Amino acid sequence: MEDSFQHAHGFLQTVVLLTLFLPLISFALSIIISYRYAWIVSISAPLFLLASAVCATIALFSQWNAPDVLMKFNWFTLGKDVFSADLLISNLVLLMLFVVALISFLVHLYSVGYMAGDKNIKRYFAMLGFFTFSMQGIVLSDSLLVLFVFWELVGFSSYLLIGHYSESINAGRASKKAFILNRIGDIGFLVCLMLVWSNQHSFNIIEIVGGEPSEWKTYASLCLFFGVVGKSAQFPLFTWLPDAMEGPTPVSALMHAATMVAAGVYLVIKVFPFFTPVTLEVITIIGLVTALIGGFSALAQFDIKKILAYSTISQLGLMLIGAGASMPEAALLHLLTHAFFKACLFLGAGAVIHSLHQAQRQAHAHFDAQDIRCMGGLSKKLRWTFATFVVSGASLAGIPFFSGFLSKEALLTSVWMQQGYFSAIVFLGFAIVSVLTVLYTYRLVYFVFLGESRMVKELPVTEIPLIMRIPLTILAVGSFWFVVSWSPFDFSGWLFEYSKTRAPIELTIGSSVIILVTLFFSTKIYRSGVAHTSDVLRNGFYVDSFYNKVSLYALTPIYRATLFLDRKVIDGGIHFSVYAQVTFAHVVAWVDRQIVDGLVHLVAGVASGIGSLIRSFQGGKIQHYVYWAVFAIIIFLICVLK
Amino acid sequence: MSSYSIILYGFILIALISAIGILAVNNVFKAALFLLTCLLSLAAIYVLCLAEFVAVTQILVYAGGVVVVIIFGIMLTTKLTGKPLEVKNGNLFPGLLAALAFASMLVKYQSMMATSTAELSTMSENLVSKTGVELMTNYVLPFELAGLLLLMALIGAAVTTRSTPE
Amino acid sequence: MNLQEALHIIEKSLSYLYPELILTGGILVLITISLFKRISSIVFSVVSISICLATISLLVEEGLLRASLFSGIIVKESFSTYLKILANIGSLVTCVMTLSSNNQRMKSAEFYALLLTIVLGGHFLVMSNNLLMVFISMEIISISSYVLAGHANTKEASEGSLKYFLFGSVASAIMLYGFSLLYGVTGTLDFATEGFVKGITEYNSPILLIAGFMALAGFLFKVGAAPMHPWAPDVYQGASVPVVAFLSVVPKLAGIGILIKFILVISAYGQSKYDWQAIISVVAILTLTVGNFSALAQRNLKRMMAYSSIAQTGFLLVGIAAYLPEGIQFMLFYATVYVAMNFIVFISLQFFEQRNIWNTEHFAGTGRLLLWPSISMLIGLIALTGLPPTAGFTGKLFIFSSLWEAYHLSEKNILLWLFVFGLLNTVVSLFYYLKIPYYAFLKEGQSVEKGNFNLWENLLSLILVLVVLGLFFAPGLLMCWINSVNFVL
Amino acid sequence: MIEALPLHILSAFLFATGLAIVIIKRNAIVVLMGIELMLNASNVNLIVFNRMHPSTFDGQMFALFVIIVAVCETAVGLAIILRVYRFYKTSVPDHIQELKG
Repeated sequence: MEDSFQHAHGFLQTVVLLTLFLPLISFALSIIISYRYAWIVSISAPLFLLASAVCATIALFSQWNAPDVLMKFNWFTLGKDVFSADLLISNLVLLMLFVVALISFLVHLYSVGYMAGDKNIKRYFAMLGFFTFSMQGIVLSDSLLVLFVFWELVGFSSYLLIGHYSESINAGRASKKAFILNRIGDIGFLVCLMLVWSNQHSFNIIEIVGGEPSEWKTYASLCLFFGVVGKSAQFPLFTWLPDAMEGPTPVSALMHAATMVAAGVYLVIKVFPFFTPVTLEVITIIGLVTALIGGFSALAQFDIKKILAYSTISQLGLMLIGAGASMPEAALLHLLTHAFFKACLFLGAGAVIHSLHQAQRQAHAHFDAQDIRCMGGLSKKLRWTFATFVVSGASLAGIPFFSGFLSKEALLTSVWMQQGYFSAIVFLGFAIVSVLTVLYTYRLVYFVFLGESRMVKELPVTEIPLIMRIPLTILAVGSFWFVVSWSPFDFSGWLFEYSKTRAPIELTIGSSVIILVTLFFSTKIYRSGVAHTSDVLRNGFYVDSFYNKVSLYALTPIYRATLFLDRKVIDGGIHFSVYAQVTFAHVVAWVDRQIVDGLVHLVAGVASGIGSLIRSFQGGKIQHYVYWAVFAIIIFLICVLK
Repeated sequence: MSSYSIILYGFILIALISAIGILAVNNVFKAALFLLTCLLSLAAIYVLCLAEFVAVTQILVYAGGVVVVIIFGIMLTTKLTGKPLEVKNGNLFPGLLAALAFASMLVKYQSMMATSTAELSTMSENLVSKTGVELMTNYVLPFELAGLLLLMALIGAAVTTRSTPE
Repeated sequence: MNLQEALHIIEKSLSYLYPELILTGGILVLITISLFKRISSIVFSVVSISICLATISLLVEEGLLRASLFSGIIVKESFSTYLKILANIGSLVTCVMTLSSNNQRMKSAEFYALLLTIVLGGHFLVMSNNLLMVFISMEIISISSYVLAGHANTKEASEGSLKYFLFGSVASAIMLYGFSLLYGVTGTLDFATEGFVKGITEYNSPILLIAGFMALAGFLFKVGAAPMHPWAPDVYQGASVPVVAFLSVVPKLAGIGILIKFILVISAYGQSKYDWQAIISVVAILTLTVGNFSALAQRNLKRMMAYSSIAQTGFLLVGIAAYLPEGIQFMLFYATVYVAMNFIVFISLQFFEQRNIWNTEHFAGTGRLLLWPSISMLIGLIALTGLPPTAGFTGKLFIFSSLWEAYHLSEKNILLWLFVFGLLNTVVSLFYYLKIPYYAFLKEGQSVEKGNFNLWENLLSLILVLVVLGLFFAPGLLMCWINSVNFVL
Repeated sequence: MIEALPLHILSAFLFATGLAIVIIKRNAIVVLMGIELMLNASNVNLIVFNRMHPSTFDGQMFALFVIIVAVCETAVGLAIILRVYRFYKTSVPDHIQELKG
């Protein structure tokens, strides 16, 4: 087994280890420095991360398409069993290593501007460094046990970062929720570890992925996938991600869009041969359900970050569909492109919020700086941000000539090539999600940057500082098609050449047409929507009136059919479909709130119920203690004696 | 039925009645006296079972020591309020239920044990001197530990009751 | 056997008992000191020197395989030696903790004498191979513990010690009755002899089950396992922190040591027709559930730690329930980690209690002002929860993997249930353990004065934290030693 | 010669009565008496069983040590009861219930 792997030579080992440990050094330095010199951290941390990113780049170019390398480290020995902490270096790992290092560096850079003046900046950069270290640990480690350790560390640093604004009650609640839901998923991971160990007596991925599918593998991989569900915010454990938006925006960009939530998908790709057909079907179903829920929910949100959060959930679901359709390469491709454009979108959103906050402070105005209903027309004031936002948004929407188009193409191809009714349904669902993506992306862009200025009209909004613009620009450039391949319509470019799959020409044309048509209609919907409700805008009740108007149309179709036989029919049809979608989105949100959250409450309630039942025996009277104990013995005896 | 058996049954009966007496009476002093009777009749039963040394210890330690200490304790904890020495009963039902469950279970299965070895074998000899030798040879470690236990119990009791100004 | 031979045996046996003799000497010196002078520095040095000497003499003879002393009523082997070393370390840490206590009674010579007596009793308890020795050493531990629990001389402490005493006396009376029945069945008190095992396998009557259960009640009382646990919360809440820390470690470890032996013997090394493995599994499930679920609603920290210690007993019992040699070794590993993490929490607990912080709500904002104590508490609690990167995680992983192996070997459903309940309870424990760090680090609270540990506490908690973290990254260091420990009766 | 059965019944009943006293009686000192009864029940057992296995003195020895332990328990127990009495002015175990939950 081991002979097929080349052993690491000194140079590669040094570079990879540097990539891994430089963020940890940054963390240590940020901890050590005293509060008085906290400003040093905001210089040193990005520098360390830059070094780490450079190392990752060197590793990527020196080892790209070379045979896989295994770096062996023995952790400890228990009797005969050797627990190793091996690091595996393959194309997949190198690519991910590079993406994490680069985006983490850019987020660090951005944070220097965004977090300037925060009193806990030391802790912030420390945890950011620590998070990057743990994430790179997940990327590199070849042992499931070590991977689990880093998995937990990632969850822990996320817990601390979500709760960064410690004065906010919501932040505390959100961080707790994220942590607990992740832990629930981790039970699955733990059980998988036990199953793997008892069946294979090894935790090394390269040793366990081989072999025929068997029953225990189905169970183990289902358990593992349950862990992924927790970390990658899939149905039914996705509710923590929208709440996690209470954290600082750069954190959301790094963790809750580009890297941490992608760790689950990455794990699926990494141990892909381990999954059995049954598990793959489950993965597809869960991915599809999540993608639909996320897409619909994104339509009904008004918080700029929550829209992006639900969009992330939806995109992660799409990645899992690709993995479930036996094409992990497609999932990886989407993971990479998504990392770039979603990070860019989040940082752009952060830029909007940041400049609005600044402006509010100057003008002493008070409104929710994250509510898109308050914005509008910002494109003239924040030109640079607008440009990057549109580029990355176009990539998210999957418009041709952008990277998102290509990666979605790859995912679609993977579903297309499957046979049977099941995959037809999946394909249909995928198409719906793609349409939804265009809709909510356009809605977001329109509400924030286009249209007329609402609350921000009078505000002296100014462009963000240069240090924040640099990361935005780099990420926006990374959202174009040439990141994936040289041809804007063929995803089998330089990143994807190890796969011989190509998209059918009809698929490419069909999807481009659908997306462009949807884009066209969405410009119609929102433009007309705003026109219809321009009188209501003053009251700030845009949605309610919009619903009223549309439902009036929907409830009197005959009246409308006789009266508007011209193009208003089309208009009405679109309105109707929008109405249905919005209703559905609300139903989904309700299910999310009542059923999933209710489930968490139910579990907590049952636990405290059992607790108080048991504690009722503990009434403080010693003689009661004695007789309860004696009764317990008697009951035990009667049970055993029969 | 020999006179030996009659004496044994007599003492068993006394022990049982006085044990139930402790449960039944409401006066603490009477309860203490019942305990004394019970322990003394047990000592007599030990003699009949050829365990003279244990019997003597029982009389000396229990009748002479423990019961007296208990009576002192009663006096100390009732003197201050001057209330009558009445004891009330609580948890009557669970207490009796637990006791009955244990008694029935033990009597049922222990009697099976007794019938399996129908008669007690006689001991050839039982000299007190032999007991002493055993204590100082085979049982010397428990014996010494018991000495330590007594010492620590005395110190503990002294520490516990010593009043420190708070 | 004539008198000459008997005396020879005694003389030879005594030469193996240096650690115990040193401890006894320490007790006597302390009692003598308490008669004349009350200089705390002398008292403290006597205690620490005698514990250190005893530990050193234990370490010196660590390689000893097995020695049967006093015609077989106690046996020295590496398993008991390991537990004895743990108990010694626990008592040493307790002594250092008392240094920073602000209750003068915690520094008196009698207090330390009682402490040493419990350690001595623990030594003999884990060595015992005889029911009489088990009873006597258990009573030494119990009676001294009753006194210690009330030693702070407050209202709560005296209530706790009364409850401890009444419950403990009933438990030991029940256990004694079980012993008498076992003696009747087998005709011998030496439970490692063939005659005892033969008696158990041949005597085919439910009376064995009753006897075993009644005896088990006493052991379960000692380790604080359900259903004999109700004393623990009240006693822990009342007693002062060093005493609680001590009681939750030393008597518990000694009780676990003898419980393993007893379970092995009562099931006649697995040949008994009664399934004692299932019984101990049920006890473990019950203990885990009671401990964790009751801890959920606690707001007093000492009381919460009492339930936590009940729950931790449950995890130790899981190692016993696995019924495998590895299970016992992993249990030893977990016990070691338990000692370290428990003391980390209690050291910071004492610090906080001296600043009138003993409720979860009081912890709001302490993370900023009392930084280091809060961090050390955080690490201790994370370890108790069983999260990486602490050895608590490694220990739980080891214990549950041995249980899983046992399930595969025996295919008993009850082991699977125990497994499921164990994992479930790990999740439940998260809710109450992390409540305190949550308040300390994420909430702003009332103003407390800035502060830090004193030198001793700092040193001690640093060492313990290093142990807990170090054993995660290199558990091999300890497992090497534990692998050489073999369990023989 | 004597039969073992009545002695077994005696010990079982003494144990049960002791347990009943411990649970029922509302006075700590009487509870202590109940504990003494329980200990004595096992003593009866030990001595009777010693007659069944007459080759050693094990049972009798055990009984002796039980008596010693009972003395220690009584001494410490009474001391604790006296102190609780000083704080609570009562020796009814049920009234001493500040710690609970």
